[in-house]
Amino acid sequence: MSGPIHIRSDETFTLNVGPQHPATHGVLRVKMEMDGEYIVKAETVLGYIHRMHELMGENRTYPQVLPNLSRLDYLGAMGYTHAHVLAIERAASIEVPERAEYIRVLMVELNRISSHLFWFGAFVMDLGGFTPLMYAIEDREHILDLMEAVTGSRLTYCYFRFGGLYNDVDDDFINATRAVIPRLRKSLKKYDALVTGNIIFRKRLEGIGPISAEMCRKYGATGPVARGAGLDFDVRKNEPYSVYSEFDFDIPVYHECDSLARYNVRMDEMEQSLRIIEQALDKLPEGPIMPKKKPKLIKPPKGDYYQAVETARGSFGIRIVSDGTKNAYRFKLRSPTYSNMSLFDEACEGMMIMDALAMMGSLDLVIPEIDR
Amino acid sequence: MGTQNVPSPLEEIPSSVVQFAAADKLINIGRVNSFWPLTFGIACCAIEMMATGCARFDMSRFGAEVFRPSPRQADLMIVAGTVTKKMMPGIKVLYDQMPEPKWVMALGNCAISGGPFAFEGQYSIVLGADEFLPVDVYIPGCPPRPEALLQGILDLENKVSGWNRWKNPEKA
Amino acid sequence: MDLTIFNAVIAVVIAIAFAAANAAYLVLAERRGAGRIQRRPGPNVNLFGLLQPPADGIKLMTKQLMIPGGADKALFMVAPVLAMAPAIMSFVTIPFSNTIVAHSMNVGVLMIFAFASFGGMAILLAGWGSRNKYGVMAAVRAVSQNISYEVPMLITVITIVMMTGTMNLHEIASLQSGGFWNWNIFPVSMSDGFMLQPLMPISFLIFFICSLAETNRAPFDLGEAESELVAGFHTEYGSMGFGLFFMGEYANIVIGASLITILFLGGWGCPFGLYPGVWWFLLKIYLLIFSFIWIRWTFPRTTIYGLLNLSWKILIPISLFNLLLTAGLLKVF
Amino acid sequence: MIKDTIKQAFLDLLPDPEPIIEEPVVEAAANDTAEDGKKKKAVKKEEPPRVNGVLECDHAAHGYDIDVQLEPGELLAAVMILDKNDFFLESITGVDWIKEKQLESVYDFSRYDFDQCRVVIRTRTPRDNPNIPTISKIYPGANWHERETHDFFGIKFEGHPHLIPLLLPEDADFHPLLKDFKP
Repeated sequence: MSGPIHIRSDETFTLNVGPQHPATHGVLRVKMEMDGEYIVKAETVLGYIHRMHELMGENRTYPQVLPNLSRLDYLGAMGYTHAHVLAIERAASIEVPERAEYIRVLMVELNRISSHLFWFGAFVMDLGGFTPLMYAIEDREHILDLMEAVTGSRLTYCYFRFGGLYNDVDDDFINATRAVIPRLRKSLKKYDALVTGNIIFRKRLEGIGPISAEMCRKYGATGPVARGAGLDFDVRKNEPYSVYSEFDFDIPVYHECDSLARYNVRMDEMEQSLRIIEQALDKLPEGPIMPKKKPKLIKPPKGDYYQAVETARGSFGIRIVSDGTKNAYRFKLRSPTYSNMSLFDEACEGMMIMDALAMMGSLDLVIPEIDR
Repeated sequence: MGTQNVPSPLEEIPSSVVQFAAADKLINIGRVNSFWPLTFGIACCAIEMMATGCARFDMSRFGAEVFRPSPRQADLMIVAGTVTKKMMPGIKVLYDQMPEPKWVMALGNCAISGGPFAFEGQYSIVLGADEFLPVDVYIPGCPPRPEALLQGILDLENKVSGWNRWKNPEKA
Repeated sequence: MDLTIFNAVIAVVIAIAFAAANAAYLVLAERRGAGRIQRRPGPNVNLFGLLQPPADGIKLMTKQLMIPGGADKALFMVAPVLAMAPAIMSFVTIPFSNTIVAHSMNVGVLMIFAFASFGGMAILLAGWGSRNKYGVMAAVRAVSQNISYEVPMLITVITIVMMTGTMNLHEIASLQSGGFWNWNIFPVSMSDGFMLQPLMPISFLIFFICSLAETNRAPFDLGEAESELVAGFHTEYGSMGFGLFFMGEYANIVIGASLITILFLGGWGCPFGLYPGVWWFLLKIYLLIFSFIWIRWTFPRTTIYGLLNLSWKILIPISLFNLLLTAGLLKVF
Repeated sequence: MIKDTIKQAFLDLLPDPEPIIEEPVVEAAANDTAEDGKKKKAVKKEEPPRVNGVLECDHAAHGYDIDVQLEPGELLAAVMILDKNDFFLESITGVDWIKEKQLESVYDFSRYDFDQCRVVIRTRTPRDNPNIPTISKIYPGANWHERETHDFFGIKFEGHPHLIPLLLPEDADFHPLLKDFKP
């Protein structure tokens, strides 16, 4: 059900959504020109959490920058650090032991689930349902427990090293992960029954916030936003990195282009991530987690390197322009939500404010990642 | 936790014939049992703040789970994340909009001192929330664990009212 | 004569006390209930959380009173009172049991609806008076919502009035005494002779939905839609002004639950006709309030057009049809 | 293969087509170990800046397939080719080559389908008067990326509809990623 026909009046007023607003999940500001409940024009104002990671990347050595990547997107931090280590390994030609690669995939997928779980709760909270957040965070805590036991932190992991990992996983972790998988499967079914089937929920999302495939292309939207528009784009499949080519998983694609499609994509993705985790646990090879030969000082040769990974929010890219020293000459972060958010201004024109905010929730924003 | 022993303003009131000490104590204990924080997350620490409000850690046990989106109804501002120069005036306005009595918590290293982002060449951030806000409790961590936030709330309760929920096991 | 005035004063005082205590502890019930639903304990440290409402009250009362610059001072001040007062006034005519009723009025139903319409007014004044864009938007929403839901609510009440032939709440409740088969919600009603009322459950459902909407409870809490309009009409209210809105909301919930109980669920009557009394009444209203809380923490919020569509396109036609059929059935039997 | 199509299209576009450098200089360095890189660094410093032309790169070593450098004037035509071939815009950024007194603007393009081909377009402009035509008419998503690049490097995108600071404060008059920036 889309909104009723909107007859424009001449009188508009400006509404500032943010920087402090419950719907923006952080410090994002959208200057909306409103005609009653309708948005005539929206302009996003960024930069309220701009911390200049890119300059830090140039001023510090490559290992020193590693923790920054997890502050970039605190929900799916593992995926972002993964991009950085992959980029450096590509630039400095460091071999990674197979066991380390498998554990990396395992961790990234666990983190993807925890990120999507948090998004799920926050999204339903945007729509006014508060309880699913609690359920989702409780399930998320179980994943965080697993990861904390290995990595040592709950949110901002700095677990990957150039060439390998900081810490090996033990049998306790593997057994605990195997125990958590059925629990999460059960929870996902419960969410389906509790939220996805809810008539109010569906009415609020079906047909709301259409983002077509062409619009995705023009704005460079990736991740679940693109997959909700019928594009089967996933860097893990399109441009396999690490050991993703070894795993059997599907890309969930929905062709409805609306907020519900984006919701469904993420819910299905959690199931696929569970599949990857199961396979990674089965296939986990024995061996070292750090390479035998590794340069003491990371100094990639002169050149320009790009590495894209699929994070929970879409295609994240790191461009490193190296001049052969221990600092990067240019350290560019291509964040997925930056592109995803840039289409919001156009997409929300003519929508009612509550639908626009529902759409904003379906984009899965993490503001520090947009502002960097 | 980094509480400072700043004398509360109530102690500076000159004594009079009528003593309100008992009433003050009661009022303060009432206040500390219902800290309503402002729904105001800036960065990573906000996620831990939400985790603290949610099922496992549950801030509501201490009556502090009523996150109010409007500063008019909030008592406690938890500065959870890096304060940028662009955001600073906004935070100042939010603080000014909160009615007295109000308290500020600096959650996480960024809000304490700029944390990892205070580097050479940084032009964008404010080095800690205490540059422009009177911070009552500092909670270190990057991000702090939910238990740390709970302890911070208990410390703030103690600071405001001098009342302890539990006996300090270390002192006994 | 004097005695009547004295009685009235006592009644009002008791009503205020009852409303305030209810409001305070319903907030606690809501928080504990929400906690239970969300797998967490909720406020439980001070005497099982029983000291939580006094603590909140003390805090709210001792907070600084702020009037935002540019606000309409008079409207800003009067709105919270207007939110609370009608709710308390409504208690005067509600019969808690056969004997406990402050003032049994012939037009009790009408009076409650008259007072209830003040609620929308208070929200409008609050939103308008605080000179806040979110507030104004919320106020407009809340008023359109109140207007839309009063219509089906009143139409549904007419079916009851037609059946019972009275607008006196006390009489309506008395007519349902005996057992649950005499209740108005029950399709086969036998209090004064056999009556087939197959449509009463529908009336009950419509009335229940409308009372949710009238009290601005989720999933119809568009007036204070937290994720869109910050805090809605009370964005600019702090301290006790906000407290009054809060209490008014819960007092309204109690009124709504009482009204449902009296109109449909047999008032103070026991379901099996044994020991009728005030305890049954309280039990019923608290069960209803619990269901309100349950619904609030289960459902997401509707949209404003979804809400208005529900009223004008679904509830009003159904309730009109319902009214027509009920009138026909009354004529036949 | 889309890669060959695009490469041919770019070669046709450039006015004086350079021969494709099959084994680029940077590539050779990539295979060396770090110690060797150190020795070669002294030699490389005197290297002239890259000339315009199409470069086919090893995806495994660099992360992209085609690397084109062209004049700002040819940018729009090149982007139009990519638009026609269903590429999406990944990002736009800049690099400050202070020694050569040039600012480089780097455009990343990629594709949604499985015919994977990442294209990088670079264009250089003098540092004292950096002007590059905007591509936000072709890719509206470039709007934000160009604003960001303007914030950080001061590159002016001619014809951009709304070139005001995006990430920096509204009144910012500094460009932090320039190598001579002092806060």
